[in-house]
Amino acid sequence: MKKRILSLLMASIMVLGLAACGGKEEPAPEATPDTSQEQGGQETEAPAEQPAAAEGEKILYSNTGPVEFFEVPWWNLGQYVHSKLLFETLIGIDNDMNPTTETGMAESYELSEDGLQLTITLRDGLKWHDGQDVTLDDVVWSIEQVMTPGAGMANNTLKQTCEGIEGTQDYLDGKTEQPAGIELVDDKTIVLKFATVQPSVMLAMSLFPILPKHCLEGVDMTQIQQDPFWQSPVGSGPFKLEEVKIGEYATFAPFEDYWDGVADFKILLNASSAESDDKLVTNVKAGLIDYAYTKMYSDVQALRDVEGVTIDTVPVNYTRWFMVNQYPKAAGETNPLSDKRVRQAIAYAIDKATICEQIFEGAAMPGTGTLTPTGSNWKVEGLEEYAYNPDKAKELLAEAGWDSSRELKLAYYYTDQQTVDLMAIVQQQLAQVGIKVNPYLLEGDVPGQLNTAPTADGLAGVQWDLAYGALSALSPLDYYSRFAEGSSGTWHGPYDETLGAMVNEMLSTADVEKQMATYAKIEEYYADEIPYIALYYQPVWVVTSEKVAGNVSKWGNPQFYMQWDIQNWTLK
Amino acid sequence: MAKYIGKRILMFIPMALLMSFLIFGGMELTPGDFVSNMISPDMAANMTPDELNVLREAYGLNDPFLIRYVKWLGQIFQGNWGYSLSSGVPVKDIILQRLPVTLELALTGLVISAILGSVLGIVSALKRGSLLDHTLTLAGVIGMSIPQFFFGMVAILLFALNWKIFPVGGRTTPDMVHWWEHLRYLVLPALVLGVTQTASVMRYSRASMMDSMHKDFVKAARSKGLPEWRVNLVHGFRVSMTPVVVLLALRLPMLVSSSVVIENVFQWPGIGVTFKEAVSAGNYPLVMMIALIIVIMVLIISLVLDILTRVLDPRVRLE
Amino acid sequence: MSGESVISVKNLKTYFYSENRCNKAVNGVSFEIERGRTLCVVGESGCGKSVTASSIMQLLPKLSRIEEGEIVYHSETQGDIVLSKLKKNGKEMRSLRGKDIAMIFQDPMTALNPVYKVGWQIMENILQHEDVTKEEARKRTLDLLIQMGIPEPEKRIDQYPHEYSGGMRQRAVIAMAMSCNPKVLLADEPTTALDVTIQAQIFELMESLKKEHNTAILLITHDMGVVSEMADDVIVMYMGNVIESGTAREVLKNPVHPYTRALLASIPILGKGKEQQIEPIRGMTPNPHNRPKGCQFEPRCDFSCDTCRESMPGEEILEGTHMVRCHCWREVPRE
Amino acid sequence: MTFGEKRFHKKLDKIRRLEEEGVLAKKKKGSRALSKFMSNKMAMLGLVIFTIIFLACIFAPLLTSYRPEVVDLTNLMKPPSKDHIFGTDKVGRDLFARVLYGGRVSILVAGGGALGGALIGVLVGSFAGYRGGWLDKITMRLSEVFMSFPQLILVLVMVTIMGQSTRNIIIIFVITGWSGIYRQARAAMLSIREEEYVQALHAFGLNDMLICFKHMLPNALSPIIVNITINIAAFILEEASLSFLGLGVPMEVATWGNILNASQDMYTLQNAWWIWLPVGVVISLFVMSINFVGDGVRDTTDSSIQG
Repeated sequence: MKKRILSLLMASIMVLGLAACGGKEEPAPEATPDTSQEQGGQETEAPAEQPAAAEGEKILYSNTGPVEFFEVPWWNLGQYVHSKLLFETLIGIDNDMNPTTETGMAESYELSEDGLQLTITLRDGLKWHDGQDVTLDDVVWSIEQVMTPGAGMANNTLKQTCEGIEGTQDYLDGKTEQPAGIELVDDKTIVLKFATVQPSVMLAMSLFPILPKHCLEGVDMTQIQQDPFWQSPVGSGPFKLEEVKIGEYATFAPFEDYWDGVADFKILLNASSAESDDKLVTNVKAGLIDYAYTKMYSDVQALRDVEGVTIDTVPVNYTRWFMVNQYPKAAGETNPLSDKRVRQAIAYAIDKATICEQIFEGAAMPGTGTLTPTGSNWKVEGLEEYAYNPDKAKELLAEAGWDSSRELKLAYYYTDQQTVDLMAIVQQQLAQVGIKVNPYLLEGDVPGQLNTAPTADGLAGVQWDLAYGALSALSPLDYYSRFAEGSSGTWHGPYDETLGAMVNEMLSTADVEKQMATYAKIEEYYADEIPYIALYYQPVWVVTSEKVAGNVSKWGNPQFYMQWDIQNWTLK
Repeated sequence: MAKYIGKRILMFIPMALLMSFLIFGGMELTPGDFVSNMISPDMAANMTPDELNVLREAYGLNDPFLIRYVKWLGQIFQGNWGYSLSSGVPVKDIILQRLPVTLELALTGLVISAILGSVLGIVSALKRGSLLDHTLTLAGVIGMSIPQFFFGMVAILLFALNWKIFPVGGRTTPDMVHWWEHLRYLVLPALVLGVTQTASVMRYSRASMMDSMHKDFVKAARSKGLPEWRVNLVHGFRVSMTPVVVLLALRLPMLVSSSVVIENVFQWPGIGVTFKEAVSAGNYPLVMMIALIIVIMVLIISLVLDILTRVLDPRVRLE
Repeated sequence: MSGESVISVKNLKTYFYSENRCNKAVNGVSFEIERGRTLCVVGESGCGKSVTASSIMQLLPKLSRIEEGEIVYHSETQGDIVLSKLKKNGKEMRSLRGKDIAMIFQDPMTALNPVYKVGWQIMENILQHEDVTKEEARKRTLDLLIQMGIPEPEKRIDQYPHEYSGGMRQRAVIAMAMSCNPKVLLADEPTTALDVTIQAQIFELMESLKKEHNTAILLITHDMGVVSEMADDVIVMYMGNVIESGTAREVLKNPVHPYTRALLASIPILGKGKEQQIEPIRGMTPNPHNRPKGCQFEPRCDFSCDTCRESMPGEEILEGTHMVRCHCWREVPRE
Repeated sequence: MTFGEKRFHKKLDKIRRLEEEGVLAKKKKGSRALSKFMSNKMAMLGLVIFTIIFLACIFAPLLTSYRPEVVDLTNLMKPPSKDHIFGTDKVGRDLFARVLYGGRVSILVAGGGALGGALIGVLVGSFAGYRGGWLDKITMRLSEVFMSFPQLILVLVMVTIMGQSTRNIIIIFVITGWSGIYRQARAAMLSIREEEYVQALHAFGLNDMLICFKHMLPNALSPIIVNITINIAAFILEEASLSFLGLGVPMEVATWGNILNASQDMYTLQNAWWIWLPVGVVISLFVMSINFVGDGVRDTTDSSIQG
């Protein structure tokens, strides 16, 4: 019998040892992980597990490689690394999201005083990777594709701007060969005339990658993503596709005819989704990633102390918020959430500062009254911050006659662990001020459940009371454009005349100064009314290894095209 | 024997059909569809429902369930396995590219668990009651009790990150010239998959080995003066092999299931991961074909193993 | 006991240790097996007759061992070999098994390996002990099958055990045993599983082999009819001891020990009609783990006295080789 | 004489000496199966561990004053200390409470699934096995369909159909788990049907249902119990893998799978061992104990394997 117990001990020690020493080997740090902690011995020398590059040939590793296809770059304007390598935008864009002529196809551009006419002159010598010349035909063809209705794979701002060109409707009805508003002055210059003022015309045109007409001509826009072209696309960017194994990796070679310098290294992208790459940490530690960006703060925690890895925080227009459904659920009943005091109480009841402090260790900025992220020059300072103040919340609720037995349904659709933890925190903090909230995961047709329009007799189309979501805005205008008259975005509350009027006024001019002035007025009104409650503004983090560090001092928003001129990087 | 195989293969068809209908019905009942999954909710925040409908129309998601099923079935018989809704790549290409990768992992796991399991089973059966026997049995039970993905992640942590013996994941890198270079990537996932299966094969082969050791013909063999290894292996094990092979046939579907988890942990570009993505994305042509292929693959391999048991055991052969 | 002895067993004690208990299966047994003669070992099941045979061949299960006593094999070529001292599965012991000493088992259904051809299993024995070519071995196997009276040997040699009938399968087992002309054949109840007509053929076959090859046969049975027909010498065993032994005529004609007499009395004799009196032996064999102190048969013996309860009777020679182990055999009334 | 042989002989000498002193004779004998199970130390150990964990989960409120879902932002990721025995997770919840309350859900899901599956499996299996005919053929084909289909993939499709909730997971486990026990029950029934005493019951004119369930089933019980234990163990592990794939019980409900899943990233694995090690050990111990109990039950009935 003694033997059986002996063997029990031996076997379990063997297996548990295997499982435990993984954790034990790194000395467990004190509670708050931000104190420096001494890293396990093996990792000190450079990550040895570098797949052997051919002798002498330098390779830059990154992620967002194609999982099933190369995504049409008109949808997420530059979110994938390969979009930024393969394609080039009509007008260049710098790291502050302003148009520039240092990059992009346009040698020069000029917007008329009234913002209705845009003249663009292309650089000469622009070539496609397959050797063909880039011509204005490609530009016109690309604009025409984005205009077509049902072009599912086109970003909304880009689509609205192109649809704003004169004669669009006639062209779509087949009356004209080409929209009247597009005029070819000579083989290098094009003039775009707009029927109505497009507020973010410059932003749209500087995030508008041009596609090769000769490869994609005649494709049905609704099925464009299914075209074989997207298995190995041809572009005019600084790198061209060398070899691709869909779902595993894709390698890019420098494009020798590129007008702005030729790189002396190749690039390898591991296949991963652009939204969240759960293998990022493992691959960085194994030396399989030299450049990548992440929105997950857990990745940052894991990588902060890895030898030779630098992490840069990049403020972006990304706001996580609670959408509030103000429509009544049953006939004859008014929805308490339509009373702004209840919304304000909710804002006061959530301890946004501690959440950002504890969960994100100060990397996320607590939400204020308005949607614009702190740090953006469009944000108006000094407005109501809605800092954590449970007593004020209780006061407001009492004033509004809030019935504490009522249970609010809080919908969320992110499935990462951080979201679930956040829901638990919010549920508990709201409970402390007497608001019962039941968070549940949205499944199946999520867009449908989030944005159903109210029924004819004014009842709520959506089931939830609060919905945790986010808006990654191209430009700050996008935050408030949804409140404009008849805009397709507002379904969660009745149209607000004062707010709607201000927004329309802002959108009616392309002059940035005028837009910012109206924007400030909107912010003031919004801070009091808070139809949607801003929870926190989340930056994006760029992770770079020793090989790449120092090439770029200031990063643009990596989710869009930016001025990183990767072809001129020098790898260590 | 040929008649028997013929009968079994004929039996596949109704089962495969029943299976495909079950899954097609299942996909149909899933709330939401491909289009709603394709567009991320953040993006859809400012899209009108009718824009979504235009897309649904384009993908043919609006025609009734039965018509889509018949249309899909019709395509299959013409050899056109349909196109993945998301990437437009023919489903046949995706499967032909990804299935061998999963088979490579699953079959290596099967071989490891079969060989390791039977050898350890024989050793612990012969040394019944010894310290080795108890340790092996316990290690077997412990091996069966640890969740696979947990085992896999610890394996990555130890062998790939801390001791740098094996790569962290993935299967091929561009600088691979010969086919065998990627085997280094196969070791860890196959080992993790194999070890968890080995435990049950070992327990089963130990029981069936002990059972055959009690039989008279083993005593008769020993009475012929044969050396101990010949008595145990040629006579003892040879007879106990048949039930072990039957067990392997039964455990095969389990192996495919666990390879879905292992592929997820080790970034192994197999059909399991693709299937999971396709199911949650509602990409029904891809889901249908992968499910069908997996079922047919499992049926074929269990038929092969079934025939193997007949070859192994003459008593059954005449039936 | 006129022939020349092949195997002599002296005071053999074999104990079993399964389930952490010690069971004295064979508790001091001595006898001789002689060339050309059949020694019958008879007794109820559990008296240790099979254990004795296994001890000779060293085929005992793992949790058992030969405690005391000696088994000596008088080989014509290598002189006397003490079998009980040899390493259980050692090279020397294995060279004797199947070549000099062969064994056949009770149930023909399980004695042959179901997954190999019968011919192959017989050839395995030949190839193990003699370096002959495969064809040689196959030819000898064919001769053996013919010698055993198995019809169509060409077809039969390549068939599997489940394609043989019970009787034929036992013939195949005997063929396997006799394949190397063993000096001694240990047969552990070879015919119990067969029906009577087949039994007669098997015994006739064993007789002819004995005549032809002068093989010594140790025949284990619990059927006194078989003893009267086949035996040259007899030993009667009860609870691990030999309680009476001698030539067949001495023991059968003049049984002395009450147990032997009771065994002989409990056989229905052909032709004696329905009313013949058969008295079964009262009681049951005692549990091997708690044995009675004195003579093991005492609880069931009608003539037992105090000394039987006290001490184990010693061996007494009556006349010639007729031995009995009983205190009060004299009180047993002779017919 | 090698070391092994010396030890072997020493052991036998000891037993012989004890036997001769009559010490061993005195042991009394309870019911054979029960004593066999008791003598199997591993099975007893398994039973003890199983009961400890099971009772700890049931009486969780007595063992810990913490609630599993209470968030406490002041101490996140604290290693085990005297007031937090298993430490706290990323959001400050007490892990010891989560493991206990999580155990309730996991055991409920796995146990419910296995027992539900067993119920259906035994009912259908025994009746089909006993009655035979077309009923037997259909159920056999159906079970073959379920058996030949990789379980996890079937579960994947059904979870996306029915959505993720504890009740759905149990239903799914029942639907995918019944075929194993169905075959076991059917095989047992087929062999028992040939027994003489069943023919005798026919002769007495008892109706089929009575014979099948009252008389035949008890004999087939032990292989079924063994199969149930295997299923419970398998479902606990499957619940963990499902939550790893993000399809298990919804995240906010504390279950063993969800707790383990929370430590999926390398940072936790390397630095916050107390988040995954205790729950990993508890899961393994629980599953191991069930397997041991299953072995113990199987050994008591399977006569061929002696002590």
